Amino acid sequence: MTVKVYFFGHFRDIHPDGLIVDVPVGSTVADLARLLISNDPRLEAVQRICRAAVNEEYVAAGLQLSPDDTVAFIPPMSGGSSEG
Amino acid sequence: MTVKVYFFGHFRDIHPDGLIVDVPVGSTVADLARLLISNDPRLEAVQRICRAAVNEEYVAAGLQLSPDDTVAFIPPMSGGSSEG
Amino acid sequence: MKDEVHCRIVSGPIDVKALEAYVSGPENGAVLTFVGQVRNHSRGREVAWLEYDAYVPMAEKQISRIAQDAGRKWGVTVAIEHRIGRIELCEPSVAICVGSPHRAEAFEACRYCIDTLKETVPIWKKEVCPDGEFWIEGEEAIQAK
Amino acid sequence: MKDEVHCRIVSGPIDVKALEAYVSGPENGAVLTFVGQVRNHSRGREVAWLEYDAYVPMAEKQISRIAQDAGRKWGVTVAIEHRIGRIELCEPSVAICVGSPHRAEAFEACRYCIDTLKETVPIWKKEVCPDGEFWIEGEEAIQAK
Repeated sequence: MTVKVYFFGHFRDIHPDGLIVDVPVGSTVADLARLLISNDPRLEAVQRICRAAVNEEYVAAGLQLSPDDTVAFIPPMSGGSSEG
Repeated sequence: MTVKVYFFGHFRDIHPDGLIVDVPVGSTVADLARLLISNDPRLEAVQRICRAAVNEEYVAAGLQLSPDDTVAFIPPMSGGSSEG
Repeated sequence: MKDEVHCRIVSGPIDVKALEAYVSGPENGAVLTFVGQVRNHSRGREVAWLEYDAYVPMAEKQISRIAQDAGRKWGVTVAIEHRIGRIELCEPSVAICVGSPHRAEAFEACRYCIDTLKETVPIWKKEVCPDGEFWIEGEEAIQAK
Repeated sequence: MKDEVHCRIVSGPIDVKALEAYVSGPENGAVLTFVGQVRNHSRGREVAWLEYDAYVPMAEKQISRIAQDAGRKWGVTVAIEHRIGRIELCEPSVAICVGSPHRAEAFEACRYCIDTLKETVPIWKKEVCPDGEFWIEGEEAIQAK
């Protein structure tokens, strides 16, 4: 099955428009992250620093994906560093 | 000696422009309030509910007045009752 | 922060944008603006409009002191205007703008300014209602003449 | 309070006046407006301008939820806009307006909204500085490509 994957922050510089990824049925968000990293070491930090969202809601890494899910890897937000 | 006296809140309806009052040398703010009330019972609540300011600073009722002082009797403020 | 403050009692509309501009600056990442405006009800009474009165010179002195104290304590820039005279429903009676590098200090300082203003600055309002006019003095509403 | 909220991610200037108008009403005596604007420095680096990026559909959903939660908890009306794209120094990147019958709830709700927004809404900024461009991710500043 395929899922749509979006990246943000400095990861978006690598994949500005996201990716469509083919994963085995039954894969979890963590499985997807490991697959992405094994294909592209520049994404190594995705698993370490990002939270995941599926279909625009935060989820745990153990969540099993469904076909056509939209997965987003959400780096830490910017907080209040250069405005209020 | 004379002092200038200002009233606010509903007391200002009685004396919109204030009064110039002749008081004995050595009078305190409390003496002035008692004098005002003895001359006009409508001002009875002045001593009970108002704080006093002399020359635009809050003072204790025991403060001795000086010639040409400006005394204001300050009722409780309106607080936040019909705006924020 | 600026060492100066902008604090005025005004008898016409408050220019909130001008106050915000006063406290904005390239070093201030947060601008917090409190506006108090006239409500249509008070303690169960319908309010048609308000009339504010102040002991103007003392009120301006007190407001400036509050703004300066807040500026020093939190390192922020403060502008305050309070309007007097007749004020219609939904019109601002008071505006407090605080500019600060960070938001925590802006919230603390703005809250301090409005709370202290309401407690200590000699300004009173008269509520003009269908059933009469009332001076609001603390918790009391006293029929006006 | 209104049951609806006004919450948007926008790519042009934020119309703060329109947000204030949205939350004003004859029953609301207090209107509190938080504006976050771009500062000229960050962690010792000079900042020329900022570029904001967001996961737009999720960000709008999250911001609306924050505004609705605040509205229910404090009985207030909330409007929020966050701008994305290039934003110059001193221009607002985010504005939060809260209208409330009383000021205490306005301060609580506004603080809740901006703190929760910064923690949970998927929006990032890239600081464009004389010595390079940096994505700000939590406490990290990561050189952009």
